[in-house]
Amino acid sequence: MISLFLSVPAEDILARMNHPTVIDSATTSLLSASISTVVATLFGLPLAYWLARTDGAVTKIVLVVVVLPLVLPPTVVGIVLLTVFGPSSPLGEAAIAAGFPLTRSLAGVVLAQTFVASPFVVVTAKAAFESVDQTLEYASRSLGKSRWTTARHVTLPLAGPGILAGVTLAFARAIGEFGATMMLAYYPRTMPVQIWVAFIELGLDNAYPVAILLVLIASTALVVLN
Amino acid sequence: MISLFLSVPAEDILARMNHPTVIDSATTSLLSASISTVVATLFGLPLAYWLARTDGAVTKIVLVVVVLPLVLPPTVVGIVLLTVFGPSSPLGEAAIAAGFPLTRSLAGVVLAQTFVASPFVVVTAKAAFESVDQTLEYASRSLGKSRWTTARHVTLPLAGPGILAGVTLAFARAIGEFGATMMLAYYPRTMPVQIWVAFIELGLDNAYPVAILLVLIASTALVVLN
Amino acid sequence: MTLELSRLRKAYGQFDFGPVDLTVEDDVLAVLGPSGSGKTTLLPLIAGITSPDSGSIQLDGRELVGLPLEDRHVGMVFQEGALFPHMTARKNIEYAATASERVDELATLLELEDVLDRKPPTLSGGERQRVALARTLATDPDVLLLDEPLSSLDAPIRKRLRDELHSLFESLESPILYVTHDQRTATSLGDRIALVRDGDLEQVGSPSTVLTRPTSRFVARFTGNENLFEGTVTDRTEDGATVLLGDIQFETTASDIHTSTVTVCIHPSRVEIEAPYVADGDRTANTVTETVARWLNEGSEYRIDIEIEAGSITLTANVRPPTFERLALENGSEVQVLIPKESIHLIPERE
Amino acid sequence: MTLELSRLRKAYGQFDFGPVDLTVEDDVLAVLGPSGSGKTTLLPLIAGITSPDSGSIQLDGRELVGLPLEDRHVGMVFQEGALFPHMTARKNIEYAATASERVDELATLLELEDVLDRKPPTLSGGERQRVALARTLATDPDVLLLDEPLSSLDAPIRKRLRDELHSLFESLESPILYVTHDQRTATSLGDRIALVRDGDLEQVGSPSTVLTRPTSRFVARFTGNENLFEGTVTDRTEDGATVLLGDIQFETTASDIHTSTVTVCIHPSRVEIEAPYVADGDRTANTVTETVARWLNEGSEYRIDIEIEAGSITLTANVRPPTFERLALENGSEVQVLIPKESIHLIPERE
Repeated sequence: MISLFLSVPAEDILARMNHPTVIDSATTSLLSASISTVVATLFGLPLAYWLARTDGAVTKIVLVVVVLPLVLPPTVVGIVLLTVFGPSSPLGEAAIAAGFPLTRSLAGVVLAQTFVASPFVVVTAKAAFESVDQTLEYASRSLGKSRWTTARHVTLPLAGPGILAGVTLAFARAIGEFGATMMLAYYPRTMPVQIWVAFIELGLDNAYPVAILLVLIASTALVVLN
Repeated sequence: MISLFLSVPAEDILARMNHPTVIDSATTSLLSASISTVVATLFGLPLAYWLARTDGAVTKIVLVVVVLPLVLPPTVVGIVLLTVFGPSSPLGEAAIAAGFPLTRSLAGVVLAQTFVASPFVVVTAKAAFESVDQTLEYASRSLGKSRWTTARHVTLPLAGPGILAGVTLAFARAIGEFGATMMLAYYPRTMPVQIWVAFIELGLDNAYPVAILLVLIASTALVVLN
Repeated sequence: MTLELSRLRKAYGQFDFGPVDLTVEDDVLAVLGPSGSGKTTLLPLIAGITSPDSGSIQLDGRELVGLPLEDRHVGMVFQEGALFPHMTARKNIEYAATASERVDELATLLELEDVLDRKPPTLSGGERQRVALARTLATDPDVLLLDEPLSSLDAPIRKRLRDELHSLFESLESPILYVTHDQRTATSLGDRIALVRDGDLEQVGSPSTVLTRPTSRFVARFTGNENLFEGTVTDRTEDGATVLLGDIQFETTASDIHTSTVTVCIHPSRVEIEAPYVADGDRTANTVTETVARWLNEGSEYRIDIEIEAGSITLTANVRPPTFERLALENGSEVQVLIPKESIHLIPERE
Repeated sequence: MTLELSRLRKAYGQFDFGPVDLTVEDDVLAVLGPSGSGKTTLLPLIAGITSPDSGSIQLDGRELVGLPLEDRHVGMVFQEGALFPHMTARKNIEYAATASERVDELATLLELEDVLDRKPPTLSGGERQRVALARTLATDPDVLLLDEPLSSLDAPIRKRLRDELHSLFESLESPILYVTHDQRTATSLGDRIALVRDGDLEQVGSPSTVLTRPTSRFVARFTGNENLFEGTVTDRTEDGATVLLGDIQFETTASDIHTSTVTVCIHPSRVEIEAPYVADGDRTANTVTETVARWLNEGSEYRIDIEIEAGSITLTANVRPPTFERLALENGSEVQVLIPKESIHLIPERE
């Protein structure tokens, strides 16, 4: 890590960071990762709460499905997504007809990132919800408070730190996604793809600026969210 | 996932699976992922035990360093590894001189995979060790048993299932590694890389056989280890 | 208010709770039982945390089964308090209170003024339980359920809070159920005691009935009665029954005994010890002279084991320290054992 | 064997344990204290689980501080047993045993034959503690440490296991330290009791000394003595001191009292209650006639609160159920209170 920052003179890096490809990829990455994180959180939180508070075979199966993207190789994820959302799939065709292509577009990037980032939200938030003693929820409801009031005043505040950690991890995973994005949306280029392109076309030295910027953005997100 | 298996006729797939590039990539992936998992386990277990049983600032810093590869984008990992082990680095030069190049070689693949897979062993095994009540270790030692006997007869058997889960996850992550492998060791091709190459050069249909084989191998590993 | 449970049943895997029938009016029912007896199943059923498999729970005729927790108006004080850790004591009570004056009123009643601005983790065990109680009372519940609120407290604080609860319960006009595994707490707080065994109510009655007239060996043992012997009824008159314990005849006031084999049950606190050959005065009691086999200082009383019938029966007596010292008891001391007729209770053998 | 602690100290953040000096020979020392007093700090220090900041722990002259756990020959029975959950009861004991005959020997001694092949999660609380005890005894430790082994058990099992421990301890020839928060357990099992408060030993002595002659209000309160009043010494003679409690004079046998302000300490089990105007016989005691303010059935005894001096002093007495019934006590009953001279203990005010 430290070697990353020491390997090239600082002014050199700063100069190259102004290059339009770098700025474009940074914009794409920030935008797509933010959307992916929001989407993953919106769908992931209720799911995580349900998983944390329910037992049974169905819960277990759902959990396995949710965790799958965590262990699936990124290129396989890409293939799966292409098969379902690709231009030759019914869904993909419909989307193209509607002028909203799901591959080689920001939508494609978001799709890939959401797919790989969601499990982090679900798994971490589930653990956070489970760490909240259910007795506290019963206590709140026995005081005459509805499920919703209980969730808002008791469960969420107590699970907050854990959920935030999950959201942060999801953002970090989304902004770093490479394999599935490569296959689903080579354009618009995200930063990890840009690193690869710069490395292949111009050599290691030219990949440094984007890499440094990516690490900085990711770390900033980690710091801001925690 | 299911779409993956339904999208191409079965005999077609079987025929293409015999193709030498498929077999070669499968061999490379299996071999490298196995070596990476063993290496990660050998170094990860003692580290995890130490992390689980020690408190303090040093422990926290080490933990952050260990977890870093989990959130680092794969292409950045690739760049970091290239900077440290690449042909133009002192270490890389020495290795080449010794006839054992660390990039574009099986060693490079193992390097990339170990780097990304190790955190899974450490984090999961740490949790498994922590779930073993330390009182049981004290009880064993107060019965006159050494630390080593205690670890072998009390701690390891009780932490076993958790450790195994971590090793399995590490294997799954290793065999699926794409981003860092692409940059560090495009050759010999692992299965995720082969999927990408097949997709780029011959189209989606040609990527299916390797993808299916990869999923099968990874799932088999998950089943066998659990 | 009347809380009425009818044919209430709940199965957990192997374990069956109920069917239970129980009516609690504006008094305190102490639910006493060993761990695993199912006593902890009862309160969640009434509160609505778990649902019964069958049966009904009615509060003044209103059916509670099927209603969600929040609509039952049933207040529950949880074992460790279940305070919201991110809120101060005041916020915890305010969260539940219908009117804000109520918070200060309850804080005064339960002597909480000084700790209102502190968060639960910084409170002592006794303070936590007081806040939990205040929080529950703030909702003016129709029924009050308490789940071993004293069990994790140190003895002096437990005693003090128990006395406070005693006064508080007297001022409340609603059914109160108090679950505990401690016989002393049940006896001192309960207007009635319900003994739970293997998911069933084994005996329900006033503390003195349960203690002195247990209906089974289980109840006797669980309420601290160690003197349980197999005996044979030899004679029955209108005034009572005569029972043979080994070779010794004891007269009792027991009536309604229809089996000849009985369990003879003598509470250790009702066995009196005197120096040998001291006259008994005007009381009539069964008297034997035997030797002390063992003694144990139990703090506020001594426990004396006396061997009767050459050791085949060991009778335990609780003796106050002054008596113990006055008689200068030690192992082998000869003592006169006096057991009043009415202190011998007979449990008929179950068919 | 002699276990000797000298100037033992251990600091945990804000909390300071020690310096403690303590010698335990082949007897049982019960370490009694409220939660948070530091009593649980002591055993880990002796066992070697934690290291002291300073001081020494010597066993027959051998220094233990610095030695790892496994080389100390100190046996410890943990609170919940700490049995290895993946081994059967037999395997647990075998793991520790030096010889395999020892396993069966201990199984017989502790009545474990029937459960040897079961795993800890299927054992009852009492069985678990017996296995834990057998496992520790299997190593023939030089010192035996027990950390509240009975605290999680139900009353009847606790009582039974306590009796078994009592016999077992008498047969062992090694120093035994028994940590508990329960005054009854400490009194009945300990040859001596050490009271721990805020990390220091407040009083060490025989159970009867600690109970009847506490050196501080804390000790008195923690051993169940609620009758603590501020009094003034008015006269001192060779036979004792006279103390003024409100307007009433009490005679005591207390000597060595050098302050005029004292805490008057009367154990509730030593206050005797009689019907009014019954002659006291040949014993000399302080006598007052007052009214019952409140009574509480505590199972094997009744607790009676008597208001003295128009309610400014509330004296608590423990009364046996037969006495309670004979006197037909109720709120407002007039009773004669007898307090023997030697039952009044005076604690000098601390400077």
